[in-house]
Amino acid sequence: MEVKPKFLIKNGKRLDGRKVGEWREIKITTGVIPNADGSCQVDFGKTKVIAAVYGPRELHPKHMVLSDRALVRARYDMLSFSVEDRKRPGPGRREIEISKVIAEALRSVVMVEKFPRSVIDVFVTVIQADASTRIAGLNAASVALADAGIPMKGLVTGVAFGKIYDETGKGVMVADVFKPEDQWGEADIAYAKSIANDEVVLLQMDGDVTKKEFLEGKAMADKAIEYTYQEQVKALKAKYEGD
Amino acid sequence: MEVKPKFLIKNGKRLDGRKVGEWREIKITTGVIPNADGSCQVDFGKTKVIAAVYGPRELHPKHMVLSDRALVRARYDMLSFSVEDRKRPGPGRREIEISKVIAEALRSVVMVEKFPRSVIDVFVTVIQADASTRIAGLNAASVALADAGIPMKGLVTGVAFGKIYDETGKGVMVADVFKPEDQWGEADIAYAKSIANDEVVLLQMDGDVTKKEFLEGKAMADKAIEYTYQEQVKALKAKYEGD
Amino acid sequence: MEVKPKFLIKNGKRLDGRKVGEWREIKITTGVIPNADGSCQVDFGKTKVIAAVYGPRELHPKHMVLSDRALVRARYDMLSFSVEDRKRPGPGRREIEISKVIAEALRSVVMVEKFPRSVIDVFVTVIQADASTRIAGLNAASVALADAGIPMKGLVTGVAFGKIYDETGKGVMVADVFKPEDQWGEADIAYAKSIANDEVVLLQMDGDVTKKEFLEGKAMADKAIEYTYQEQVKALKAKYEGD
Amino acid sequence: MIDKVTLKLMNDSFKKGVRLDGRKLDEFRDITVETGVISKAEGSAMVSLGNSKVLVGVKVNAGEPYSDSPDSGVLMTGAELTAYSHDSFETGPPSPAAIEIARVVDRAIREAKIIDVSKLVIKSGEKVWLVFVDIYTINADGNIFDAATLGAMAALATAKLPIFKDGEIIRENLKDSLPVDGKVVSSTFVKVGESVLVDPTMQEESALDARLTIGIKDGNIVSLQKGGNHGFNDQEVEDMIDRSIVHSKKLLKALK
Amino acid sequence: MIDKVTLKLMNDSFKKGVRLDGRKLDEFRDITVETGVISKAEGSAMVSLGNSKVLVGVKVNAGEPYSDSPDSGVLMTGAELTAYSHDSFETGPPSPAAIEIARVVDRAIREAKIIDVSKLVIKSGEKVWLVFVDIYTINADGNIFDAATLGAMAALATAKLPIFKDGEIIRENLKDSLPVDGKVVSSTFVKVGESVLVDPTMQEESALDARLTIGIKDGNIVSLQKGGNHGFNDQEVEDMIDRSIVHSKKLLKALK
Amino acid sequence: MIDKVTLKLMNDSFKKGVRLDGRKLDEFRDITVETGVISKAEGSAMVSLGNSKVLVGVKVNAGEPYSDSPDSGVLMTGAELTAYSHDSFETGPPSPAAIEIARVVDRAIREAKIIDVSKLVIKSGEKVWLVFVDIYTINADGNIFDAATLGAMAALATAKLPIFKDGEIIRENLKDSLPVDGKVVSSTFVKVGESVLVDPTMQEESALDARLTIGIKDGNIVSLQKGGNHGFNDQEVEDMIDRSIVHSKKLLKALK
Repeated sequence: MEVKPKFLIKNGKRLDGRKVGEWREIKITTGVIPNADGSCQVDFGKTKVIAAVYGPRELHPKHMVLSDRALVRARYDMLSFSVEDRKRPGPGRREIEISKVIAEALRSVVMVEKFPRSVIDVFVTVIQADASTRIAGLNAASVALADAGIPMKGLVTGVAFGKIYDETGKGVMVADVFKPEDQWGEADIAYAKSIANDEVVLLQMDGDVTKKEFLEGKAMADKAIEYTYQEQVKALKAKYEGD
Repeated sequence: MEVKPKFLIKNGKRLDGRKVGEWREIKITTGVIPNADGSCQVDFGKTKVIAAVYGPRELHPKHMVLSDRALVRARYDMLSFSVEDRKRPGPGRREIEISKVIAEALRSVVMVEKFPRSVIDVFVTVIQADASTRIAGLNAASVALADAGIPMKGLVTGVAFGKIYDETGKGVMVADVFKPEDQWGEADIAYAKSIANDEVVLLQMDGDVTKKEFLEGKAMADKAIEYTYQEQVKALKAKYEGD
Repeated sequence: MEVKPKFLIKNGKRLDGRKVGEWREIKITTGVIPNADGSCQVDFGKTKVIAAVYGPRELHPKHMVLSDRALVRARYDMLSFSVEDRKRPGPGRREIEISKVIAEALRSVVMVEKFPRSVIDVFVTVIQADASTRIAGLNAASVALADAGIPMKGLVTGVAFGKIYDETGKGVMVADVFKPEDQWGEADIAYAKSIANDEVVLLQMDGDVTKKEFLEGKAMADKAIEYTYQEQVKALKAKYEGD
Repeated sequence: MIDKVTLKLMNDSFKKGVRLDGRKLDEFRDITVETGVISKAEGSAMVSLGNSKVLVGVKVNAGEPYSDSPDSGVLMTGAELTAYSHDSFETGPPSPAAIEIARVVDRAIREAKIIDVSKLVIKSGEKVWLVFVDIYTINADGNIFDAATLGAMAALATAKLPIFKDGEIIRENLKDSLPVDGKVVSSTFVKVGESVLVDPTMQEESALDARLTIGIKDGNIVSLQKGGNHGFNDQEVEDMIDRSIVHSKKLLKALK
Repeated sequence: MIDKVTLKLMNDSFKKGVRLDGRKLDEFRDITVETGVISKAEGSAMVSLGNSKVLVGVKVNAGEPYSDSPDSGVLMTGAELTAYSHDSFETGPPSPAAIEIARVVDRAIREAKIIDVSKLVIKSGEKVWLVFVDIYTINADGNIFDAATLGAMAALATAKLPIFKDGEIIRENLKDSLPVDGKVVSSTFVKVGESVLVDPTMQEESALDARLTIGIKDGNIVSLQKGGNHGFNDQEVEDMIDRSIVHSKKLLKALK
Repeated sequence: MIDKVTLKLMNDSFKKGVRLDGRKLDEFRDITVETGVISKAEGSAMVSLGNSKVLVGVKVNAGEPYSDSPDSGVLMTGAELTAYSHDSFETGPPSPAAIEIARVVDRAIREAKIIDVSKLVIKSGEKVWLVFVDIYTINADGNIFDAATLGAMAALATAKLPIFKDGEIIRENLKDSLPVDGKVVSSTFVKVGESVLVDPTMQEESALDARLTIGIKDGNIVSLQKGGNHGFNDQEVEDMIDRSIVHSKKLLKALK
């Protein structure tokens, strides 16, 4: 049992040395699963997630087939040893919920009408968890879809933000929360956009914030999203230049 | 852990004041679930059960389809908080058995040959349990089927009966057992008839009775059934008059 | 908790009095399940296993159908009371693995091309377990298939062999291991042949042996297999003569 | 379901008081009960009822009592209509039909107070004996209800009670029997058209309109279970009770 | 999914600021909350939101704490979109939609610190109270999120705490309430075409492009959950937050 | 299953002693083993065997021993043929193929006595270390058996043992290693037509008639598992044993 630290930010410095709006090192690599039609690994600091895309392919069972478009399915899961306490294999309630919001976010950009009656399967797997795994996974999934050559209106890009207490107990908004901030902080907000559509496509919150705090954190996250988006684009370009 | 009482009937008065052949207050209401094709709530004292009917409708999976008649399916379940100790969600072995006998009892009156290849789904849900839940549920299901306009040869009507010990330890037959009588009594007999067909359509017993006792209890229950049947008819009439 | 014995063989005599290459009493009976198309019980000492064959018959679900041959399925399971500690009903991981290797071994002899699009179901049930249950089951399954009149290239016949320590702690190879030898011995090798094809069709090992020991044990088992094969043939003949 | 030609043949025959296998309407098939057939089980019995064969075993484990009955052992009854015992049965979790059989056998034993659960306590509130009765069909040819009840009764009546010593269960060289007292048996009737038959075959069951299983102990009714998509009239119910009391005497003899 | 004719009708109507049931875009349906409806539950509430009816019950059991929080009781929230509450719902394990509802309600209660779990400890590290909040749809006509939150809140606020004495749980004649403090409510918005509506009916939900549920306590945001296959722009998000704060006052009144 | 044209190509090539990827029949693909890749795991390894990539992690928890071995820790091995590692694999509970892999790896480790389970006891009969070895395919291109064994071996050999103190598990700054001694490796052969090949690709596996996996430790056989719908003759079995002993030396080098 870990002990709750006295503060999560002090003199504007977070436990890992970052400033409020600063994000962890981001590393994006395509083609990590050669068998997949598209794949991508995203590292947000120690959080490491891989996404694989198979499809468009035939859909079973038949009663799920959509006659006018492709079904985009997502399955988020964690390796049993990606977390401190071993996770039992197979998706639980948390994983089912996250799979749902990831699939919905991706559907906002995939041109599903191009592939009626088929399925596009997106597998998001957490290799190592240090908070923000769903957002890292969504970023990876979006690049993996592009890597698979699926026509898209644009990428989906996200960065979590949160509220953490400082040495005086006051709440401070920060971008890209990591584990201790997620665990002990006052709010954790998963947030992703479609830059092309200028839309919020994923938004989930645990915590307690005022409207002002929410907007302040969101603005920080938007800057981190801009950077992350460029990294996504770079990774895709690197692949095509490498080809 | 509750303590077994010294007697369940004394001087002809049961723990809740009823006489041997007396039944609890019966309340029957139709239309409690507007979305359903038919629905009904039956209260036997503190036992409260609702039934909903959907159908005739298309049946999946196809291999269950009956080419010459409708399939009548029943699903009996209890809300987790309808009983003293929380019931785990989802039907267990007890619920599966009860669903089977309820479905069989209803099939004796539904004119299934009118709707070949379809299914009539009956959902029986215990909202609050104070014994006799399957019988209350069967009464509700039968009214819900009529409320749904399904052609029937008649209603199915039941009242449980049982054997309880008096202050001298002697067994006494009673109609419409409630929780303490079910829990501590010597026999609990679930019993239902089709009055139109003059047939026993549900009969299940736990306990120990002589043939004579059985027939004596059954005669009591028949009187309670006659009353319950009138209440069922009244509830259906009230609905049509209300229309 | 049983205590590990000091030796499993002493002066060439095993705990049940057998010599190294000696097998337990083998009893093979056909027709033990009249409803089945073919059936057989094999007793290896106190190990008792029955096999039933149904088929060729129609295969559900359709997506498993093989267009050019029959599917041979096997399901190995144990009665809950066939072992010291009650086994939970339903196949676990061990049973699933054994079912797989039994099915594969049987496919090597069944003329599956004679019955395209159908299934041949083989059920192997351990009635009482005293080691070598999968091998006894495979022997029974092979006879049950013949009893069902399924065209085969020959029978499948197996005998387990193992390595047990003597009073000096030295390992000794033996044929047809029984429970204490399985539990406390140094190696247990499930082994079966198709005599007609001169092929090893099942081979599984737990333990630690040299190549020399393996070949020595295998040679012993081959003798026991020859005897068992004759018993299989006798049982089948007895049936046809009895007809 | 049964085809119409066979159904007509059956009904014509029943009207003459004879069944397709030659039995009278109120006649059981031959019964044999063999106990002690599985040495790994604390108790076991193989029952043949005509071509129906049912194997029942009893295992006794140590475990926790239910929190609302700290001074009682626990009886648990399971049944499987095994896929190898009939072409129409499937693998997978127990079907509603199998669950019904297990629960009806369980109730008969429980309500007839065959096992004295108060004698199955190792340490009050902490450790009691759990008695598992597991029923498997080996060959299914109708009336598994009555065969299963006979098998459960015979397996329990001959079962040994393990010894709990120093945290371990000893199952060898046991002398004490399970605390079993009295015997319950059941008779199952089916109505086909206008006729009521006892101890139906699988073929007769496939034609049934209604079914009633009656458990009897010492001439008293200890369990009832009606099945089937149609009903019985009052007179039929009364008659079946009378007949089940008569049959119970022969069934008890089969238990020795 | 909704047919194109109805969808056009809807969108035309929304442009005039009116919904097919006559409501304004930013108007909730009638709300009633009845508590204490199930005497077997420690707390219960039946919520009607227009034609949507949701029944929520609270049961409190004694059990082990999580190993990483030995001095906290445990809150567990489940939801079922029951097959009897709408033609399109199916039996079986909870659907992703039902799991989402349960988790969103759970987070709102948890993050708003409605229950003081530190007061639910019977014996540190060994025995704590487990609070089960179970949500059932009785009739489903849209916006189960907000009805479920209201029901959970009302059931918890009126729930009694059992007594643990001599190893047993006493549930009769209880006086103490669950340690509940404060109230959280949620407002759910959907975007259909260009319009944003609060408290959608089932018909409106079948046409939605995006959905947002906002939990509010004391004017602060305590939970957010976006759904749907399309997005909201920044202005829409800001507007919905403002409106949810306004709606929260009316919703709190419905809780009395 | 493989198409007939490719199968003929394969067989023609095999007769010349060459495989479609240019390897000799008795030649393994390139092997790399990287350990310590997952910092949250007590031990971990990523193994590449040609295009097959397998990730193995070890987690160590405290738990109860089995009642029949109160003084032993527990080893549990799981494997998943993940849906993201090959187009033909599906989500859901482990397939028979995945279960077989897990059990074969487990037996090799267990029978080679790689882990000294007697050193994994925290308190006799009450608390022991449970060692979970979990195997995931990241990219599946044949011979997962041997890659999984290498990965499990490498992950175990580099795993740390947590500390149990005051009822809590400490996983930081660990010094002690798991009590691992010796190394086991396996070689898998498949027979296609008349040819026997080591370390098959997915394409070669789809054409196999028979398969044999041989686990070797210190030149001894510690596990065997045959698969496939056809058999091997005696000479082939003997040859594979000889070859597996030779291969084991190279495989051990890959483990460093």
